[in-house]
Amino acid sequence: MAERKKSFSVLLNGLIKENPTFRLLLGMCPSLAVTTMAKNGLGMGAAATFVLVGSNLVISLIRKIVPDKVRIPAYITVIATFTTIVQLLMAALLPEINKQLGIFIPLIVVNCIIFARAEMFAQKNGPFLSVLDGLGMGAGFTLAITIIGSVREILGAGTWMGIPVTVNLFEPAIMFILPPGGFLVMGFLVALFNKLTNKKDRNAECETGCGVGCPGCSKAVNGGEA
Amino acid sequence: MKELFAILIGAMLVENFVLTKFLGICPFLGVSKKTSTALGMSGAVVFVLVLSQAVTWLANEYLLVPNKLEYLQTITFILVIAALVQFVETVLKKLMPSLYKSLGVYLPLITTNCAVLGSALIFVERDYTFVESVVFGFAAGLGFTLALILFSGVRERLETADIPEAFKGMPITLIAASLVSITFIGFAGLIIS
Amino acid sequence: MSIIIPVAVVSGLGLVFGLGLSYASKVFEVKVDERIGAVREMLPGANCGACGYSGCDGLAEAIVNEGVHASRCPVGGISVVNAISDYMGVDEGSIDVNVARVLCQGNCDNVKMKYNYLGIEDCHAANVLAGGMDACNYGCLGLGSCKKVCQFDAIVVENGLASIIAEKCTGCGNCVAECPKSIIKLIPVLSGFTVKCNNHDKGGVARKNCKVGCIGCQRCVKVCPSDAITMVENLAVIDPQKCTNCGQCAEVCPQKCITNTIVKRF
Amino acid sequence: MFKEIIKPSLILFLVCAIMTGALAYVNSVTKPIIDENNIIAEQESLKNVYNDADNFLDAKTAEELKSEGIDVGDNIEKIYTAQKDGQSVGYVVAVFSSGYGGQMKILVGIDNDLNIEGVSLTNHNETPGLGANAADPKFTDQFLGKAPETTYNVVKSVPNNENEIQAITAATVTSKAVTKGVDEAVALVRLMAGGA
Repeated sequence: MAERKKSFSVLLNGLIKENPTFRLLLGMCPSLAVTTMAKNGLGMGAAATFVLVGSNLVISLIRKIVPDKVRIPAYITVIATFTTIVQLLMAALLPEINKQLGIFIPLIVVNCIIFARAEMFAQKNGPFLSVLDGLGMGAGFTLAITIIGSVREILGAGTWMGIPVTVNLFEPAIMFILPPGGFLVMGFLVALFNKLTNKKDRNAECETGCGVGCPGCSKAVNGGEA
Repeated sequence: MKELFAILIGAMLVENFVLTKFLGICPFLGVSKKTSTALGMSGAVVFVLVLSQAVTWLANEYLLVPNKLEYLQTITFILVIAALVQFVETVLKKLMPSLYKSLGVYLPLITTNCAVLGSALIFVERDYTFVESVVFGFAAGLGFTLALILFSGVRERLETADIPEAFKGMPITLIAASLVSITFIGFAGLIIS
Repeated sequence: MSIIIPVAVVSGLGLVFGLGLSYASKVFEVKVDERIGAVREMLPGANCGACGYSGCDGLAEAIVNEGVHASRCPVGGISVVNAISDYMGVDEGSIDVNVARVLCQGNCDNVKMKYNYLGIEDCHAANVLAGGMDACNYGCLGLGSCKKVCQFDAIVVENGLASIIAEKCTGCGNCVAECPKSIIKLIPVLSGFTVKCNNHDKGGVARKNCKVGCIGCQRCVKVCPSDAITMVENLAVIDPQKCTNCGQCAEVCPQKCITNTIVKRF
Repeated sequence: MFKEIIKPSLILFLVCAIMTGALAYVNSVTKPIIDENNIIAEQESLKNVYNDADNFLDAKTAEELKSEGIDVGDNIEKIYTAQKDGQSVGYVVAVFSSGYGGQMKILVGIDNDLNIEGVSLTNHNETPGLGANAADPKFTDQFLGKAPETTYNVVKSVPNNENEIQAITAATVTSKAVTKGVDEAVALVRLMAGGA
């Protein structure tokens, strides 16, 4: 029973407690750039989840045999392979989403979430748990960027998933589609997220301090010196 | 020569990597708490960006394009960048320990920095020549530095500001970033022909 | 065949980089004593700088290279100190684990106000304006500067007065340095009785400004069996080494500003 | 010596080999589909600028044209010959132009006697909501019909003659860029149709 409970908590952990976008503030580049439309957020989230699950699985399998000297290049190659596979599948099966997501599909490779989860989780746990963690984190990421996408689309273009929602209620503010709008919406959503979850674990430092540079993690922030 | 200047100004201001193209946000938000750390980080980023542009351009020109392996771009570039960063880190740690102390801590962060791979993919898309892509990398690095230092100044002033409870920490930083990025929108209309 | 070439290209690159990296890490090997890594693992890793070194890496290096005693790290507590001392083959020795305490009871009800302060919520800012809004110039302003630097959430500010939760406090001393009024002192955890006041004004002035301030009546000095209390410019100060926690001074103090804060820590 | 240097490199070599093997396999499977998609997409985009042509010969790039002695403007990317049941009835020109948000690509369908069948912006990054409006028919249909001898000129007010194009409010830079692209395409086709 404990085993199942633990794996269940690992899965849920990615959604709320350690939501990668709102709590650990990982993967900021894609979540700000691609979320001009909710549909993009969904597409990007699905692609990232596929890469996350795949790379977590493979990395947790090979973690024992890869010596520390070539650890980073080896893991990055695994992640890059899955990203390119997604890129090819996207180009073959869903050409129109691929056109919108453009440059951001290859950038999944350097999406901080994937590398951070590889370092923090897959490096230390078995394949089964890593896959669950990948799923949880992927779902959390997709949920977060779809929310951001919807907010920006409704405010900025008056539509949601392409269906006109508020286009005649008020003149859509194009600013929300532009970069500053992205930062603004993200800021308010993170604040809302902090308000909802209790204050206690808000400054939950990323406990492993792997120095991946996630903004939420104070170890990377003060760059090592006191 | 005029063409290079256009790229330099373009990448630094018009298409500023962080504030308009959304590349390299993770370290941008993570390390801009203090101006000293911001300086260290941007120095490392400019250094790696220029080196990685040169190496990735060579890899692309002589390895990928002749054998028609465009789809391998992502994996080759990121492999090159990761190896380059780790190589630079080991060399720096041995030869210049003092520089390593101030700069080296950020080197592992750069492998996962979207700006480095982003700029490599951009020079492929616009098929720049060798010199152009290195200048582009350098300009992107300068743009990153500009944004980072500008923003770390803002953040230091945020420390003493009176912020509502839920907004403390990252939310207020994001809102400040949105205001700074509005200023860079002003450069958008600049056409350097 | 269209699979051989790409595999050859990328794995060729991989091999070249693998060789390059491992060769580089061998040639440019910086002789790092692996004990530093082990000690670093044992340290709590909060990088709070209480030990005076630049974070735990700095302390680990000092412990291994300069033979600094592990007790320099107050945050870890006894378990860390013992573990590292055993590892380094050094005797644990006695450690005086300190806990920070705010030597003031001047919350909004006890102390009068010179003016109404609505500025930035920071003691340094208030302190600039004529030493802060409290009538007593030595007292705690309660604007939470110490709270901001405390990494362990051990400081709570209520009703204009900061108070330290002894169980959480690790004695790292960040708050001591931060407080503009310097009324937070590091006191050995085992000494229960402290004079919770920092006021050096004459008795009459002190009484006017604050209901619970020390008025320098010296009753505690006369009654203390082990004369651990000395008068420093109208302020009673208890010397923790001599104090035997008998508690007579607390009973006799008219202002009730000597309190007993014995904490069961270890 | 082995443990330090050979083992890590061998493992990295192996990881790269296996991963790229999988990648190459996936690529070989998806390559035909992707090429097919590209061709369909291309035909579609050509179709909607020249809808009464039924097929398009594959494109001649600017270099090929130069080698044939035709002096091509440096913004021209390539030119397709449009055919209707067998004979060539016109051309579709792909031309670059630099607008507000940087470089954009325009497709212009022109028949042999120089009236414009259609104009469309294929990829651009103009500001959404402003410059991006240049892509919808309301603006591009103004080019339909006979191309002028001289070039178009862009006016802010309501155009009063054939050669004037009404600029989109608050996006004159984009409107001018599109017009410049169309002018260059017309010039090339005038050369080709005149000469050929």
